[in-house]
Amino acid sequence: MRQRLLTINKLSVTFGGLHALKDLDFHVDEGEIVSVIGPNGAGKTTFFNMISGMVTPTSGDIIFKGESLLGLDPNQVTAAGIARTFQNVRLFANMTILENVMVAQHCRTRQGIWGALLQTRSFKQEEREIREHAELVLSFFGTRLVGYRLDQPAAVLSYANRRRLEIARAMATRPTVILLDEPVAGMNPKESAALTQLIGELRSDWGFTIVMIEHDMSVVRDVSDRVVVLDHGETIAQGSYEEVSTNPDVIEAYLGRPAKESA
Amino acid sequence: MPSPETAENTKLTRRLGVDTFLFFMRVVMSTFVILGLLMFIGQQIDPDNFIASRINPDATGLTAAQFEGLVISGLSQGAMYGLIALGYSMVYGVLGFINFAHGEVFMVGAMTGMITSNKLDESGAWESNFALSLLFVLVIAIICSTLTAVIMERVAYRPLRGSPRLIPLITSIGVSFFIQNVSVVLLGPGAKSYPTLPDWLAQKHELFGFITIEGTRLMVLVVAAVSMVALWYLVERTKIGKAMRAVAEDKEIASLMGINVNRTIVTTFAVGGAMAGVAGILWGLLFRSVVHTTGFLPGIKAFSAAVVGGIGNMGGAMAGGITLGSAESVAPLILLEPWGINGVSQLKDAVAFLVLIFVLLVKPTGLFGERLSTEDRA
Amino acid sequence: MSAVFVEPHTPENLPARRLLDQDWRRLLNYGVLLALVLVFVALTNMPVKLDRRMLIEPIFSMGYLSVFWLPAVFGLLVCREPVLAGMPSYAKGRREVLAGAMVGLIGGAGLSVLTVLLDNFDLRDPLVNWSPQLLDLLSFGRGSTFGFAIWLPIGLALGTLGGLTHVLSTTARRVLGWAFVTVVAFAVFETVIIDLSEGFASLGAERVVDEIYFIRGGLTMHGAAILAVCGGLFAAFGRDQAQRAKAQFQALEGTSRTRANAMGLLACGVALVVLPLFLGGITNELLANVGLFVLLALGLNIVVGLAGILDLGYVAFFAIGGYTAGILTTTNRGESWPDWMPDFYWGTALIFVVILAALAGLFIGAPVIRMRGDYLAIVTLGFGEIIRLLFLSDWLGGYTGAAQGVTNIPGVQVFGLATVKGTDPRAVFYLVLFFCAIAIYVSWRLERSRLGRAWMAIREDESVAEAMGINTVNAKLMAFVVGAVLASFSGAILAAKVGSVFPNSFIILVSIVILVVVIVGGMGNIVGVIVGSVVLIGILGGPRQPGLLQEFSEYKLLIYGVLLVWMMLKRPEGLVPNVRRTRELHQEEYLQDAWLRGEIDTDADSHADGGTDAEPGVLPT
Amino acid sequence: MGPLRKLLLLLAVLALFAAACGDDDETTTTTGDDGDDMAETDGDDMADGDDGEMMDHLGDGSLGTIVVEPGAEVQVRSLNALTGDVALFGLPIHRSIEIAVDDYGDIHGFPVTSGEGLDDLCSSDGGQAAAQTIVADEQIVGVVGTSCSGAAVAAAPLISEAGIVMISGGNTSPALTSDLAGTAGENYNEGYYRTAHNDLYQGRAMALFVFNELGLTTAAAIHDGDPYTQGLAQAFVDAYEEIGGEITGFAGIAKGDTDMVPVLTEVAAASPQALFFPIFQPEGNFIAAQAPGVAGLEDTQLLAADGLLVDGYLELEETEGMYFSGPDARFGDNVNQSTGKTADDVSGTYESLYGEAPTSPFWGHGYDATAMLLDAISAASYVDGDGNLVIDKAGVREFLDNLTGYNGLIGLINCDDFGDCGSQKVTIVHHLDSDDFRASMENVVFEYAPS
Repeated sequence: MRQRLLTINKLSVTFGGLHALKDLDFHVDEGEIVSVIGPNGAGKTTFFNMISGMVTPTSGDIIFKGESLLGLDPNQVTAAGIARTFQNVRLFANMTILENVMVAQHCRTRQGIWGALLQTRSFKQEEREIREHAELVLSFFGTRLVGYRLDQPAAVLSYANRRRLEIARAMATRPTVILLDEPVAGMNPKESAALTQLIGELRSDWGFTIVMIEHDMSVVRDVSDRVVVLDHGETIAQGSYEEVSTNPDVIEAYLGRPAKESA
Repeated sequence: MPSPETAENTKLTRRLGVDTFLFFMRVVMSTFVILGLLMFIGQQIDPDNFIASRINPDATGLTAAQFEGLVISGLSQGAMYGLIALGYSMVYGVLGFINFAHGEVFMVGAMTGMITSNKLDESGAWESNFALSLLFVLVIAIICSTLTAVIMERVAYRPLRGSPRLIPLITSIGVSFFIQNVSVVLLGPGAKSYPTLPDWLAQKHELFGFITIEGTRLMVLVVAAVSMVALWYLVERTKIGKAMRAVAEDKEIASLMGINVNRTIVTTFAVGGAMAGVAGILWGLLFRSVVHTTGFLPGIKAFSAAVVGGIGNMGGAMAGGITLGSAESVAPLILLEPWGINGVSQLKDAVAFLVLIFVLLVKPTGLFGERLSTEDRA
Repeated sequence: MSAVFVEPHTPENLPARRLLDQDWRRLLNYGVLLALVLVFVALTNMPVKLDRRMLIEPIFSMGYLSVFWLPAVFGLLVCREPVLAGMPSYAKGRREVLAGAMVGLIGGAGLSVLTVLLDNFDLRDPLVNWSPQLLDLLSFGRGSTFGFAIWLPIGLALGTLGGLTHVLSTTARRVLGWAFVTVVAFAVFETVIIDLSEGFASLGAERVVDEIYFIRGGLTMHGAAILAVCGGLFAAFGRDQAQRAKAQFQALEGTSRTRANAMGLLACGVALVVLPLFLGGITNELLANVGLFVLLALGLNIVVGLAGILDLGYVAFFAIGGYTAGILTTTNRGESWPDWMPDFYWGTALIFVVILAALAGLFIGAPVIRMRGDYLAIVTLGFGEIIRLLFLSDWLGGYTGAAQGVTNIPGVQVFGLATVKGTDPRAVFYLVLFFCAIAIYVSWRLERSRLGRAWMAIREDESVAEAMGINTVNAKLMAFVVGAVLASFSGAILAAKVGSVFPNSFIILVSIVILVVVIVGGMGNIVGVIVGSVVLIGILGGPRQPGLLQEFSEYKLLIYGVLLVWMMLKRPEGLVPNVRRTRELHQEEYLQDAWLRGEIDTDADSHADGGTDAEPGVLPT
Repeated sequence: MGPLRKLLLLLAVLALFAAACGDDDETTTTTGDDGDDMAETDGDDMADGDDGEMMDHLGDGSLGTIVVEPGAEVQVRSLNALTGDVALFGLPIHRSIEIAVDDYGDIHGFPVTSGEGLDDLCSSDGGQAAAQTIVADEQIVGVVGTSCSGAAVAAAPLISEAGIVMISGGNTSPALTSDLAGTAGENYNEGYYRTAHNDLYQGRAMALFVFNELGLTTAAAIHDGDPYTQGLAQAFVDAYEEIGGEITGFAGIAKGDTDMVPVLTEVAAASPQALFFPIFQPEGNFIAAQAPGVAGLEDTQLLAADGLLVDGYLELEETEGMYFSGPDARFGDNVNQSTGKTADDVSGTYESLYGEAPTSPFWGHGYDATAMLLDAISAASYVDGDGNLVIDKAGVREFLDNLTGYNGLIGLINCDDFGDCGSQKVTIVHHLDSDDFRASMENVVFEYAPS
């Protein structure tokens, strides 16, 4: 029996009267890969924003490792071990690729002004570690993001590589749980297949637990242990991919709606 | 990968030191205000009560007449802040940046008013036919300040649309500098005064039996109210107003809806400029003196007023102006002096800024709430 | 305006256009604009004011220069077209010359009209400079009709000159440009050069100077000629070598590059340490003032340039530094201070200065840190004003001396050996130099540290930075504190240098001038900031410090304003751009250039470099 | 910014050049340039001047001499606030200096020039920097300025150290000279003189007038945070309390304030009989205009000082009935003994040259200061054998130290031991008619001339 990592009870949020999420219950176990799917405006991204502390819920609770995350700033949530990526890629476009990943380790490092000014041994040591870890993380994506690319601004990267870099940035925060917001959006089948593979390894080799919003059903089918379907801010079904995909409510929810959300 | 810190051994702290500090600040400021107020009331009841005799020995309460004078001057000052603030507020609402140079637009209005009125005075028209010449002066001033605002937008701000947020702000600081110093090098650094006003304007009048108020201050209040209403009508009831609000909400969509965004923005600047022009003339009539720096501090305070009232919000701007104006004229005497602070009037500007800070600490969106497009709220 | 990164080496592969194939509209616009600018300059009284200042005795004064340079520049600009990398462009020819001439003519007409108006109308009531002297100057003392007649040909000639520069070969253009600039520079910087020459008397520098300069004011004719030749020669030959050296330096890689850098730094350091010995009072004073602003600007650069917080109340920390140092060290202190309070040494006082500044940074920073960018600007500005008003107020007068300020500040005792104070600018300069070195080191180290990266991330996208685990509040507060401390150093030195502190040295204007310095120099770039201070404070002068061009003191702020707007519109990255900022400000151009260099990785590219088997991750093996 | 780049490069080249050829003969040059060294060397060639035929002149050469070669000009400088909000105070002084130099003509056949006007920026750091540029030029004999006391505090030590003199037409702070009781102020320096009167005179004059002549026993004062106005207001308050009056309020405004009702209400609380506000325009206008409207000040007597004794202010109706303290403003027919010009001539020239009336009454002080300086120079200089004009720095000071009974535009000038030369007479005028304010300027109701 795997240990319960993240539990969400009766979570609701309303923006000016309209319910973005209504009494949402949700949980993730250690080492699980859970996919959250649902038609446009089902509140998936709001759901992520709430977990990562960018939006504060109107009611309900978020328990992470037995501690409530309510009232924490996003950076504290990240420090607690929940990293995320963004649906519309948001890199530090003018910082180099290496810097993008180095800066993400901020909450895991401690050196302050004095270390930097006096160039203490511990400071140099830490800088080295940060760099090594960054390169390690980047090399996870093969040769795409390393080598001569390290010192290029993130702006020059292709769309697919930006998504990869975002994932790398999330990994670099040394999280327990990674929230992936449409990781393969805008990738061609080949690339998404490759990425699906990598998502699998994020769990197997790196031991991350993963919650993922995705529209690409093949990806969802391939990696997820469990699928949760949201519609109008409510869970309408959950279970294995097969169960969910045959669930009438889900089909109803998707019926006549475009299966792909425009990023 | 060896690492000192991992998710496991990270301590979670709910409250940052900063928040505690800010909470503390709010409490201190509020208590300071409340106590000051109480002590002031105490002074009014008995100038040498036991507290006053300790804290502020030379305490002498204010007479009703003095208090009334303070309030009226505060209101009229505030009304002018409000008029200028409207310009800031509109531009901020539409473009999402502080047009720092708006204060100078106001100064241009006052300057041109000064020049025209003096010319009229030489020709004798000022005395023989005051009303007409005042109208003339007003028109000239409005035209000039409107032009200034529009040219400003065209030359300095339009090319910068869509550039990083701070860029246009910094540019506007430069523009403000430029206009100020153009006035210095062309018109000289000295203070220039308006011609004397006819008595019915200069003298005090009895109103409803119990208020005595100078004609000029009364005029300021009336004009402010009128132009406020006019503006409200323009923005809420006319097509161009609709366009403005649409552009303020979302430029792309607005342009998709067939609204000429550029023209709308220009109009916004123009209207703001006109308001500033009116304020400039009122200023000239009220204080009868104008310098190249006339625009700077009032401009900044007017922006503060816009923020205090909730930026992008017309009513808020005027209300904020009134609040700030009355605060800076009344607060020093009724809040600071009871604390035994001497020479409080020197701290007038400080008070104005403290009001701004206090409001932003307590209600970050201003007293009456912001009205901004989504990307500006971010 | 594109291609900021790759030199546009474009083949002039299109023939020159026909003579009358002009863009008449643009031509007219430029002409009218020129006319307006000329009239404006004339009415600012610049020509009259600067006429006293001879550049070349007896023919050419700075007053005329202030008018003459405009038509030439406009004549040059009117045919300037953006050269796009790789795009074909027209060859330049008679057409451009004609255009320049026309523009110049229209511009000249503006002044002709002005002279006539000056003669016949009296607008002196609003326009204070509507004076007979101006008329006299514009008509070369020969009456308005002559003035009217003469300005048309002058404008024409100058405009043509501007247009001609298009036709000249690059070398010729460069040679002439350099000859001109050299002459003007030597004429303008007369004071400092004479000052220098005394330092190098032993090398006969004084003899040289006596040769090229008139007794006082302006170059001699032959002096000008000599300089022009030197400048031209340098441009023709020396400059190529310089550039070749530069190219070589840039070609260097890795360690050798860093070694070269180190050498360069060392050379500069030595130069800075040795130079003051040879400089006279004026130059040292000037450099000391520049140094003070370098300190301030470096501090603000951390706040604005790195962390992206627009702090308009920065002068507050300058004031706090100055007053703390002043009050602690002065020998006649405000009466409200307890008698047992000792007169500190400056060094000891500095400790308190730093502590107080840091606290002030926290105190001012905390409330504003979460505010939106422009609210923050206005509120910090408010704080700056509040601090000044408190120092000025009679309420605290017993402590701060109110309007009378703090006087009789002894200066800096160096181990009881000597006392550094204003009467010895050289010593002050060394003091400033020392602290500048510290400031440079600090900004350099912090930029390349965990904190520096956090600041950059915040500047890029605050909410993402926060989501990536950066405690933005603390990081920004840190920026505030570091900036505050650097500014307070500057204040403390000012107190010791001037020997007195007055509230009116700490007006809002100072904050804004520092901002201009940072921006003109190049935000987020140490070298840029230093260059900015040297150029602006050294040449134009600061709000309370005269610069080299004392004649310009009345126009200083005007020029600052123009400069600020112009930089923002034309070159927001500053004189010495910081690569990163530039990318931010010209992103698409940057990408375009990267694309030209084939560095953009398209998805195809991403397949190429990471071919399937090259990736352990993709195929299970 | 192309040119800027080039200028930069040029500077850089210069710097490197200096560094490069600096190292080899460092030792020989280090004692190259310093005011004092030059002074000594000059002292020597003055000695050989002695061998040649030598006219009698003041000075023992102890501070060295300045040699002006034939064809060159005698250099003096004007150092006043030319920009900023006090420009309207400094500009008149600066301009009157230029007029005075033109009027004065040659010294022993040598023309005089005041060069480019230097700007003290009305601040200590500005004054210091300007002073540096002055002392760096060994040809400069004397300075007329500064207009702001704050600037003088920092400038005077430098000037004094260089052995030359500075005569201010605008400083009034007692700290710069003495407390008039024989003890030097903390910022007094040798070689500092001023034609402007000491604040203490004026403060006392006004106090006496209000208390004795007008018989008002309660008074309030308002200043605008400028060192000058604050100092003067303070002087008035001290003197007034000393002679037994009661001060009911001492308030300040901020420069740029327009709405004076709050500050007026502040002082009105105890409804004083007299209100003294020695400030400048435009703030002065607002107080005069708004005071009558404030409850408690309806019948308070308004008093101001020389800062407001200007046409632009007197022509305002609301200023009628006010009293103004200041230097004896009956300049009109006063003649400057050195140039022979009357005040009217000078102000006439002024207006024709600069297109506006002087914005402060200190133009007279600037004019006299210049004339005195030039007199001192001619008294302390002689033409030596080879036709050079030799000026003895010590002589210049000697002349000014012993200057008595000098007729200037501002009246009779005597210098005391601490450089206070300001015509010892402070007058108070009563302003009656804004249409004929010239008359008001002459309408003296009280004179204060100690000793």
